[in-house]
Amino acid sequence: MLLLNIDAAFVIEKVILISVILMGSLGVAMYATWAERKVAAVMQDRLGPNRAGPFGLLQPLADGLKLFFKEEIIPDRSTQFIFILGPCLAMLTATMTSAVMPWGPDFTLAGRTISLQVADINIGILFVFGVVSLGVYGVMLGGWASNNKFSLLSSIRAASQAISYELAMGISLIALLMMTGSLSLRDIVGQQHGFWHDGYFTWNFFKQPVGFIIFLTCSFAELNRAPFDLPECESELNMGYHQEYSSMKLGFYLFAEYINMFVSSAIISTLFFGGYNFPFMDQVQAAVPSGVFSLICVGALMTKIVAMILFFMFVRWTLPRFRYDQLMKLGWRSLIPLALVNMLVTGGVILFTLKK
Amino acid sequence: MPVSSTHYLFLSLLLFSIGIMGTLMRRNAIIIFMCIELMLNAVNLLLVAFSKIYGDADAQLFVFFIMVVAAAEVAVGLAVIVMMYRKVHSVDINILNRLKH
Amino acid sequence: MDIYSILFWFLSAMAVGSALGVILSRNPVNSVMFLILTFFAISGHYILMNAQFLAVVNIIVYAGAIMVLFLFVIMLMNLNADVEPQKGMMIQLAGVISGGILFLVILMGITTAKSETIDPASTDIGLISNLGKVLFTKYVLPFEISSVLFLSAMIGAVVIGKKENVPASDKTEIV
Amino acid sequence: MGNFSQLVYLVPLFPLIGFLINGLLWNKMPKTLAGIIGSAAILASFAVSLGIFFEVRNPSFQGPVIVNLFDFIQSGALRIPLAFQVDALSSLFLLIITGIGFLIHVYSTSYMHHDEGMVKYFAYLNLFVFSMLLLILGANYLVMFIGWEGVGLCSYLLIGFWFKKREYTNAAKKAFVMNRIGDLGFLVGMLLVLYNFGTLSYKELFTTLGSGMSTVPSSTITWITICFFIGATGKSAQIPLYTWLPDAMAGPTPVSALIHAATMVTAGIYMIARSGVMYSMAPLTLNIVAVVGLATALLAATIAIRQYDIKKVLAYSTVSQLGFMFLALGVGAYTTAVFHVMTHAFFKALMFLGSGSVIHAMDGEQDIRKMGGLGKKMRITSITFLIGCLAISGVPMFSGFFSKDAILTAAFAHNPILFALAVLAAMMTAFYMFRLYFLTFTGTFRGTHEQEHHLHESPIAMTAPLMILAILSIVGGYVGLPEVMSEHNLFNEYLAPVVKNFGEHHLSAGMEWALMGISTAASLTMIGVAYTMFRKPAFAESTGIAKILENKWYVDELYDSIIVRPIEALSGVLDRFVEKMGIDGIVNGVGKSVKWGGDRLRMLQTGQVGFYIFIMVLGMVALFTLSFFWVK
Repeated sequence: MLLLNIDAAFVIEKVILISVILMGSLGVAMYATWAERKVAAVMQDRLGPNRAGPFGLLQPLADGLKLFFKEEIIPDRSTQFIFILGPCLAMLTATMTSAVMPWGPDFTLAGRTISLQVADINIGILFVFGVVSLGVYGVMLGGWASNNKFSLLSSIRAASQAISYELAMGISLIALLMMTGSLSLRDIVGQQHGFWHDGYFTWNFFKQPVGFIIFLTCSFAELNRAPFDLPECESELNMGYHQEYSSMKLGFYLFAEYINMFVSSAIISTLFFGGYNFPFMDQVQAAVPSGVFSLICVGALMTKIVAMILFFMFVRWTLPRFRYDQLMKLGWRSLIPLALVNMLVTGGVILFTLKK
Repeated sequence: MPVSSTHYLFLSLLLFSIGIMGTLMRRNAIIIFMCIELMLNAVNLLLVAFSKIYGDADAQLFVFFIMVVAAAEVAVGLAVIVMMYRKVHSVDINILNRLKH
Repeated sequence: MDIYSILFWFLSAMAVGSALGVILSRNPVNSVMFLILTFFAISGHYILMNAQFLAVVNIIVYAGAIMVLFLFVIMLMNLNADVEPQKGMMIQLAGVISGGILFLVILMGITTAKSETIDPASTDIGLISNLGKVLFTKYVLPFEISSVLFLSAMIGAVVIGKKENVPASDKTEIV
Repeated sequence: MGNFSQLVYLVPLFPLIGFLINGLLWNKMPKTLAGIIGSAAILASFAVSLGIFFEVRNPSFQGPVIVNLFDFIQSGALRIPLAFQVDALSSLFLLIITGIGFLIHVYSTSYMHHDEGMVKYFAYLNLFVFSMLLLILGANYLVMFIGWEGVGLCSYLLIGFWFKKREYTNAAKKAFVMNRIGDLGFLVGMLLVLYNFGTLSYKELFTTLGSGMSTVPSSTITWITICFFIGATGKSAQIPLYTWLPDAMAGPTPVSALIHAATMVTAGIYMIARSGVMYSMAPLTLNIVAVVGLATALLAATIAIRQYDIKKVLAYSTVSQLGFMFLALGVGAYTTAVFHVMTHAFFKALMFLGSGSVIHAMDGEQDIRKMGGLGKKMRITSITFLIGCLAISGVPMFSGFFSKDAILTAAFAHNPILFALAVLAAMMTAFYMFRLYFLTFTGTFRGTHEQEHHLHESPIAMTAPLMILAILSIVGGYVGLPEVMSEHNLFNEYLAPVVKNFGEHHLSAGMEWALMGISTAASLTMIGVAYTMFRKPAFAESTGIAKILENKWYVDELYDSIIVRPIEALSGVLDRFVEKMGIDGIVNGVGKSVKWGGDRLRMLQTGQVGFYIFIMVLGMVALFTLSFFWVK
């Protein structure tokens, strides 16, 4: 059956995949809130949420319900449309990134090769980058539309912070891309097949340690997470850009942050830690059917993602917050030069050793 | 009716004309600036369309360079506008007529 | 009516509609939003013509950087519909008419142009590897020059934007 | 003897140094020191000139020595060096210029001592001598031209030295303009030479001409010589360009002496003598030169008869004597002309310095009607002046006799009519010179009582040059004794390697003696007439021909009415109609129309950016419309 020259089965397959990824993202985000509170509690020697369900596992649901049923307050002198658009954009951009992520290897089902990637475009990483660069709109517009000084300051901070750190992020990525020679995430993951090949680690983390550190640092800034959470630092700006938000719109912002964290972790895992690859995967692939193998791979990726998320949380509850000028100095005067040097060194190494 | 070069010509002309109208109708310097970006994009669109039709990558690189120049232009242009705003507390081009004197 | 045509008409309508939104909305922030939408539509056209690289660069550069700057500036100045200056009816009409005349005149010119059908089949000229090869061989000098242009623009923006020694009472510092 | 001719560049160098020192330090230099520096510079030049003279005089001296300093112009094949030529002619002129120049300098130290511009004066004087030396020494016409122009400039500076008086500056301007007219002739002649012969060097040019190899037609040579002659009439004050010289009396008297005796006016003679080879090939030009010279001699002599200004009389006598020299040149007696230049330099310098002494004593008074009887108070001046008068009048045994007689003889040989007219001029010379002498130095004093009281003999610095010059005026002629008196004419022999007289006619000895007798008798007669007429002078209002003479034949007025007035009228018309209405109208009109248009166009510059964009869009529409609908 063809609809407008498109294979209907293809459409169905993608729709299912998108739904699963979306639900997965939301679920992970929900439980990331729980995890965060738990981690914070552990690190502060507290118990954390423990009333709703065992270990407080139902706490996110309870929070969600509470947010849904809260009264919606839209400030009188705000720009209403944009006020609503803000959290929507935040949510949209947060979820869009996952479209190009390869969640697992292809597997065959009923004679069809099914890809665990929504779209394999050959500029995958640029797409991610583009969407990330749009992420700032949610914060900016929301903050501005609130017609509140603190919100406005917060959104301007967020915007300049995002733009500043995007540069270093992009440059560090260029070094990585020089190694891989492809922008397609699928290719990048494919190159990191297994863990050990031809006498060296296959994962990019070992090839680009400096790039990884820069990318990680920039991710913190892009996510507005501690120690770079200046746009929402309570001591200076009350609640930051979502000061005027309430109910589910506030929920969207909070959710978007956790989804972003999830996606960032996924990207870092994919780019630097081999994605769904894991050691001895060839042997495993030989042993199990392709569907099971794909699930195992997805599991490996999820493990890495969870580890990254936990790392984000540890950092948040460990390090103090930067001052704004320190943040800018770090971005412009340390990270960008460092990334440039890294890029030059990488280029030199490629030119003089690897390509001979 | 298959999509042809005429369609893209028409579309980009329309976008270009809208940009022109915008520059003529508005007094806000920033909006005018945005309309100029719109016109640039209309031209870019046409270049890409012809690149597709004639299978030539040069046009796409031209678009790339236009984007570079536009970015540089915006950086300087906005800096100028911000400075003007600091001086006269307005971005109304009707007030910015000091060129006359 | 194939999918290509449908997408073409949809994106065109989106582009024109949001372009009109840019020039008609009273609120500068709305204008910015509409312009971003226009850029998305244009990027959609690029993807339609398989110019993937340009599509995403368009998003990154225009939507991700340039428009953020615009928004940033507008927020800094706290412009909104209330303070938006309006031209008189007659001038607006004159603008529309002259723009329209330009449109018609050029339209007259292009109606005689030879119409080339666009082949929906994908080509690979817009792919990044292809463009990269051309860019770093044939256009390597313009590329380097444009980087110098960027640098000078950056320095220029910094110099222009540097604060002069204004009286303390006159300072409008927001960040 | 040292090899002085190689040091010839020192000769003009010393005056140049003197000029630079005095000229650059004009406001710091004490007057006395300036005089010493100026005089010493010339004295040094004179010493070197003497060395050169004796070297050249030595029979072992071979041909002209050319000293190349550097290339002045180098353009393609054309190469004109700044070179000096040392030969008999130039070494002789060197002696005259530096010798008499030195005496005049010494004289000036005393004469100008009360003038506040004395340092400047000496600077100019040195520059004058420097230019003249350059003119003389140049090995090609270009260097000569540089000196030629330099002399013109210096004469302007010195004639207008007392520039606070308007008529003096006018006189300076007149001298300058007249000289410029002549210079144009010289310049054209020079360019003709360059065009036809491809060189300006004397040596190359005269070698080419002398070998008879040149293909240049004789008419061209005639034109060249005429052009050069026009230059000479300007510099040497011949008809029609002589009127500047009497006016040049405006300058300090030693300057007049320098101009009239040693420098400047002799330049034209020198130039024609130098180009003698070329003139010999152009008989037509020689005839013109002779006629012009004779006419000048007669005209100036008639004017001098009725002048009352002591310096004017001397000035016209100079013009007249120059006419004699040109007559000599015209009849081809080049060496005779140079001989007369030399003797004339002695006695004319003597008389000018003498008149300066008189003016000094009379406290600036120059009118001989207010003098008289000065001989008793100023013995040295009186005697020396008398010697000068005798010399110029051609009284035997004085230098002027020999040179003038040589000219008359040559003229007679050429054409007896020339001789007759020349004798007439010589008679008038004797008459007006003794008129001057008697009116000034004999009889009773006619001036004011104050002046009479003030009368005194001049200081030694002024009288010493007078005495030296007086001696020279007497003995100077014996170097060129005519062949009837001596076996060798030393002077002609000395100059023979450079200048050869053209078309010499050998007269019989008896004829020569007869001619001498005629001219001597004529001169003595006129002295007698002058004595009877001016022993007891009476100054009545002139009438008839006397009035015309007193007014110098109204030549200045004639020039004024046939040249100056029409030009002034024409330029008036041009000024009023072409300049004011035409050119100014166009220029101002352009400005006004631009301003008017700008006023209208300024309306477009509203300063409204939006409006600019609007206009731009309309322009685009127009352009597109044009390209679509008309340009197919």
